[in-house]
Amino acid sequence: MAKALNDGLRKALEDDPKVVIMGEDVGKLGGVFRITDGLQKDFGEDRVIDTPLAESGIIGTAVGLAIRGYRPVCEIQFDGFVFPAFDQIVSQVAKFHNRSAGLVKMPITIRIPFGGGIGAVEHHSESIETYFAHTAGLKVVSCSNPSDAYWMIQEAVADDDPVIFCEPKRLYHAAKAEIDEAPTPLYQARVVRPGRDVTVVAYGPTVSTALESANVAAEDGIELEVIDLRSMSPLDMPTVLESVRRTGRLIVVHEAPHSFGVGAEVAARVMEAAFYSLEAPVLRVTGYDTPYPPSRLEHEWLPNLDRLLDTVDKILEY
Amino acid sequence: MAKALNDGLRKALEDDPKVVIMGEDVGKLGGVFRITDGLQKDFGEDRVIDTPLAESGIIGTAVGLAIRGYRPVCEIQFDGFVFPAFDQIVSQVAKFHNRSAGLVKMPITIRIPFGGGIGAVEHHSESIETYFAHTAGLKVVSCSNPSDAYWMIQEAVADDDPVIFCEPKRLYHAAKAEIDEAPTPLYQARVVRPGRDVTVVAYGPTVSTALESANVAAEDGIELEVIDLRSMSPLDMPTVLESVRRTGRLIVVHEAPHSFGVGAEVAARVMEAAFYSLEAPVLRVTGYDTPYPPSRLEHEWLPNLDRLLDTVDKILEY
Amino acid sequence: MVQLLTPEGQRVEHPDYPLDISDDEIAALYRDLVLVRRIDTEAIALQRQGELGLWASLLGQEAAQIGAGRALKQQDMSFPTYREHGVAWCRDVDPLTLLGLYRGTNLGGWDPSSNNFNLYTIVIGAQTLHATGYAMGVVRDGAVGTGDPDRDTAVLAFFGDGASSQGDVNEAFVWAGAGNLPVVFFCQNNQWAISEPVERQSRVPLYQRSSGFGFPGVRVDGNDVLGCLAVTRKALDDARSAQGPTLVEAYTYRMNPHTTNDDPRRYRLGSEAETWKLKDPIERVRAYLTREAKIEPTFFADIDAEAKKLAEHVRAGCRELADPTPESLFDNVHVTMPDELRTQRTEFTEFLAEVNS
Amino acid sequence: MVQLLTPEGQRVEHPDYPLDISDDEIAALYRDLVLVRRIDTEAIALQRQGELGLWASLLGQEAAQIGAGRALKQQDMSFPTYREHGVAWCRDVDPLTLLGLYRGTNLGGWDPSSNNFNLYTIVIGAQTLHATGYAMGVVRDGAVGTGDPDRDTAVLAFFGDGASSQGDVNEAFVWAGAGNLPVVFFCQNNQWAISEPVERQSRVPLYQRSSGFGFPGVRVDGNDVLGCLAVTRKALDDARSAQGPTLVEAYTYRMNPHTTNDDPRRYRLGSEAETWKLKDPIERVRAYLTREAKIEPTFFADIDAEAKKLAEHVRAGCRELADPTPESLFDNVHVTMPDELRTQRTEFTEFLAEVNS
Ligand SMILES: Cc1ncc(C[n+]2csc(CCOP(=O)(O)OP(=O)(O)O)c2C)c(N)n1
Ligand SMILES: Cc1ncc(C[n+]2csc(CCOP(=O)(O)OP(=O)(O)O)c2C)c(N)n1
Ligand SMILES: [Mg+2]
Ligand SMILES: [Mg+2]
Repeated sequence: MAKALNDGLRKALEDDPKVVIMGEDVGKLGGVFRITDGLQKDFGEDRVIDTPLAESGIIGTAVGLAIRGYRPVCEIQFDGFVFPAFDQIVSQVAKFHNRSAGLVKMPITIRIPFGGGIGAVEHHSESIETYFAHTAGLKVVSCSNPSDAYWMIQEAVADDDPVIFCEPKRLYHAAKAEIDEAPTPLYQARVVRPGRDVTVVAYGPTVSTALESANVAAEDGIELEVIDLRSMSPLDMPTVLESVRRTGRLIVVHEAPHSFGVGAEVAARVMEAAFYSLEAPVLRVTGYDTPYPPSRLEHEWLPNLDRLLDTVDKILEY
Repeated sequence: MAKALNDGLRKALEDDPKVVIMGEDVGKLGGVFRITDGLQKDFGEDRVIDTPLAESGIIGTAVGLAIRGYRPVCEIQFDGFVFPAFDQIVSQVAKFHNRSAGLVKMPITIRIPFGGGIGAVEHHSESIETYFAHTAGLKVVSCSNPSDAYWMIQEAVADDDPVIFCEPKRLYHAAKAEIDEAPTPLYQARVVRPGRDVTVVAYGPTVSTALESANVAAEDGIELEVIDLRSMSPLDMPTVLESVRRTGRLIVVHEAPHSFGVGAEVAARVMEAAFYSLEAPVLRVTGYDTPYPPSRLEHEWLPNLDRLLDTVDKILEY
Repeated sequence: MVQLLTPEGQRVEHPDYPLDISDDEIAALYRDLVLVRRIDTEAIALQRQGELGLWASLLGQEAAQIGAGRALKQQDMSFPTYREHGVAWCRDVDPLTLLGLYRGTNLGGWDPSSNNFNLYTIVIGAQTLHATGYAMGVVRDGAVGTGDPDRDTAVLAFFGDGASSQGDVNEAFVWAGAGNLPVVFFCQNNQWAISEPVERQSRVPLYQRSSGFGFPGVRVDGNDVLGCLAVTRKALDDARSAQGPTLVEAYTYRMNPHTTNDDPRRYRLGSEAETWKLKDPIERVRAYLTREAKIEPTFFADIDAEAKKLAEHVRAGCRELADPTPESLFDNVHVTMPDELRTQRTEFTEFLAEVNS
Repeated sequence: MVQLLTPEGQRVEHPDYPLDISDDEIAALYRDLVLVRRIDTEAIALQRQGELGLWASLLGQEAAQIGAGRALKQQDMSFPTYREHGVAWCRDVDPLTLLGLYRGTNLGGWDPSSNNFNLYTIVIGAQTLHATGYAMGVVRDGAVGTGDPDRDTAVLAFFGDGASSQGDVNEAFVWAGAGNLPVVFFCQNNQWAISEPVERQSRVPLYQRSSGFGFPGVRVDGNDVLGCLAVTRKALDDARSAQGPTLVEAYTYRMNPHTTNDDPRRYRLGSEAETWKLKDPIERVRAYLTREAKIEPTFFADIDAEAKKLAEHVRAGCRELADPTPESLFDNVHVTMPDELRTQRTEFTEFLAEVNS
């Protein structure tokens, strides 16, 4: 996925001279995950900018660049370090277009390597998507495979609205995959495995967990339909509802803490729109309501195959 | 309510010499809402501290004071200005106890006047509770009447865990009310009006909207049971569930934007725990998924009597 | 402290800030000062009458704002806080444009690029980073240090003494210093951040803040329009010619309450304002013009008449600023409205129709 | 730049920083330097063997850390980043205590008050505000400026050159300056913030940053343990006696990659490290001791033996750091566990029992 993102960013830089990449260590180093590898060399220091070490500054100056007509792509080095920039994101990036009565655009993409599973120290494994999904004016997406990574990053950069682009860091170096010939629209969910018994909604890093569970469940004759949400805000409810109306059962999977997460919103919307189709309550397989644990425990904390299958059993008992 | 909070804070300062109040303009001015009026005069500049104008600094230094054994009560002047402190709150205040394996306590109370309805300019009417409710390690409460204000602020300050204390600013100068003789436990919801037809869950500023609606609905013979949540995190689900099991219908009301809000979490939990009791989907009456509007439109945007009654009609149609 | 016009209206020279200015030009500045004060007075009255929800008065800070504002060239960009009505004036922004956000009919709603005057920013300090980022854009556009006076562009960022404590402002200094960016930071030290005196923010003069970030700082008499003009002009020139940023501290005083909501009797003595009244930014220019310049005998009366007309424009125009339609709640949240928001709007419109039927 | 011991091991004097130190004391510092380097070497090896997930090496920064750490009095409090293993050593923190967070068995988990050494802080700059707040507490406790050497307390906050750009660090300067707080900011300018040279953060030396906040800054040779000791001691003395804060910039070099994850060949020349090797913090003390001091003939060998033992302690102890139990996931989130979290724990335990059965 790292390569796909790198290719996608390169394409974005080529396609529009107003695109600039900025962040800590994105230049010479190519980012701590090498997502911007080689881009400064090829596009110059003016377009791929090593910034001072201050996240509010990165986003705040991106806002100014956007006012001047640029299209900044900001890298936040790790999920846990987006918080110093929180104010600039929720009070400026998210609201500027609205404040200006539509006269100013904020075509800013904020790339955030997110989620756990890489054995890291504190603050390097956070799931930050819900904070932004709850913020009006922002769009929040996540890619779960190289092809989406390649296309979605380009679509996000080309979008005239600000996009929080959550990259599942533990998949950066996952096996290569084919790149689709054409992109799927950015804010559209995708059924990645059809099934008739239970709908499983996932995004980013948990899509692979869901698919894996579907394989195992299939051995027991249980067919999970796996949906890759791709966009957490806006939510592509038609795709989710179409599925749930068939299966009558829905499980939402995410790494973010259980409470007040994406799972709750999907559950609430599904209940509202498909109340009589539901044969069981929507269940959630998520991180717990605790800080992200020390890495030796992270695999207990993260949604995993066993927990998901266990929940499948539970939901089928209704 | 302003007076009740002031009395409660005074009591907290008297009860524990380690309590210090800090924030912008909290001293000589007594805060822009006069919540700390007279406290600096009576307790001195060492205990009621006018800080420099920087919210991250306020919370960051409070963390240090807590490490030194103090019990800081921080005032954030308006909801929209908590975001510069977001990093210190979610990465330090919320996590420090956990990081230290329980060896350090963070008995910090962060008071935030929140919500709309006062005709203010941008950033002065935000609903910020969900961001904190989604953050493990924090507790989030809101008072809806003077008696609760008086007791809850004292309970929050006395709590050894960090508490985000959301004060419904538009009720600051609402009619006086009796102060109860004894406090209700801080994290307990309260049925503020019993009813058999529909449960309405509200907190902070929307409790009065819910009660008002209940009065009007009662004229049509519809009995709403109104629950004041009081604590958004943790959620007192037993109280909510007991009610919903009787009424079969639940509406959640809050000012915060619709999506990914407290309503979604309550809905998801109720569905999970009382699936077969629900005769209708949980419905939400909330702010819209837009930035808080210019004040001339705020009463269209905010949950109000009409919208709530309309939703009552809807939920009874199921 | 740089001063080119004393409170008594004496022109003085400063070796670093020679100012070649005609009496006509000074008279024009006088007109600016009077007119923006009048806008301010009118807005306060409108707030009292309930036409505005709030107003942040510039009283006492006219010279700082006009001096800075008149130093700008057409192509320069400016980033105000919520108090720079005088700068707006210099940028040819109709005062009515500023009223919407204080009336609550919009959140600003003007186009920053029309007059190179950014939207008012309420979150303290945030705009200094926007200005800095904008300056990065200027550099990338090759609009700095070319020597072409119509092309080289500077950015002027306003902030207050209280704002100097915010992380964002200091990060803006970091960026500007390390990047040698064409941005001038203009701090109106009006001595107060609501109820807190500037001593709560710093024990040394604020203009000194920049040196540790690698660029110069200068304190100017913020009630001296000539001083403010000269100092800002020099700083903007430096910026445009790729000499990097400057911090200007305009030493002034907030004569009025923080906003119309505030009650300064709770925290400061009235005598303080009395003292500062002696340094009034307008009186000194009037004294100078009266004594030293050849002005038309009707000059002052003409300006008063103009001010009166302006006041009428503000009064009448303000009352005409219409409330937005309820449906507009959903406008301009995004460039492309997501379906889910469209659904909310539909439900809302249906609900309105129902309620109103 | 203050320097009291040259790279060649020559004692030099500095008028502002007289240092009355015996050769025994210098020998003790040498021992510290050698032992903390050994801890570091060992930790890197443990990371390679998979026993640690990550390590942030202090190589090259031993003198800065030992000099600063040894300037602390018992009652002083210290706030490290994630790299101050040398300071931990001076505070009598068992090196094994530091390993948990790098091994992933805990998030730190020590008690800051046991050794007056705060938990490691990973969010860049955040700890400088904690230190400042702690200093506010010290003042409120009346533990400053009393003249009682066992009571007066200072706070020492560590941060890096990169961190100097963070809003939080500058806000800490605001608070400390305006409040005249007993806190010393100790910046290890190791020239790099991961791949970014210090020039990306500032075009002027970092020690100058404090002047605009109203307190002094001083640059010291960060590879000179005597210089670091003297400068920090003086700064801490000032703090304890209510003279307010100081910024110390220890000019040094990060000899190793940023962490064990980093690959510096991508962004800096190996020759840079070669040059800095000539300024090695340990070699110069060894040279001094060898040439000038009356040390036991077995002195160096004894320390090497001690280092070897320490290394064994670290190696063996690290391997014994047990994984936490799964149930502990729910511990210490709150002082009082809410029911809803208790329910999550119960479900989790039941699930575990099921899976393991
Ligand atoms: C981040 C933030 N915190 C708090 C406020 C509330 N507030 C509005 S104006 C003000 C004081 C600003 O003082 P100063 O920077 O000196 O500007 P002045 O109002 O004096 O022009 C405060 C605290 C705010 N708008 N933004
Ligand atoms: C707020 C924040 N942003 C980014 C990071 C990632 N990060 C970790 S260390 C580091 C560089 C720090 O440089 P410096 O302050 O010079 O300290 P050094 O590592 O050189 O000791 C960065 C960017 C972080 N930990 N916290
Ligand atoms: Mg001010
Ligand atoms: Mg460094």
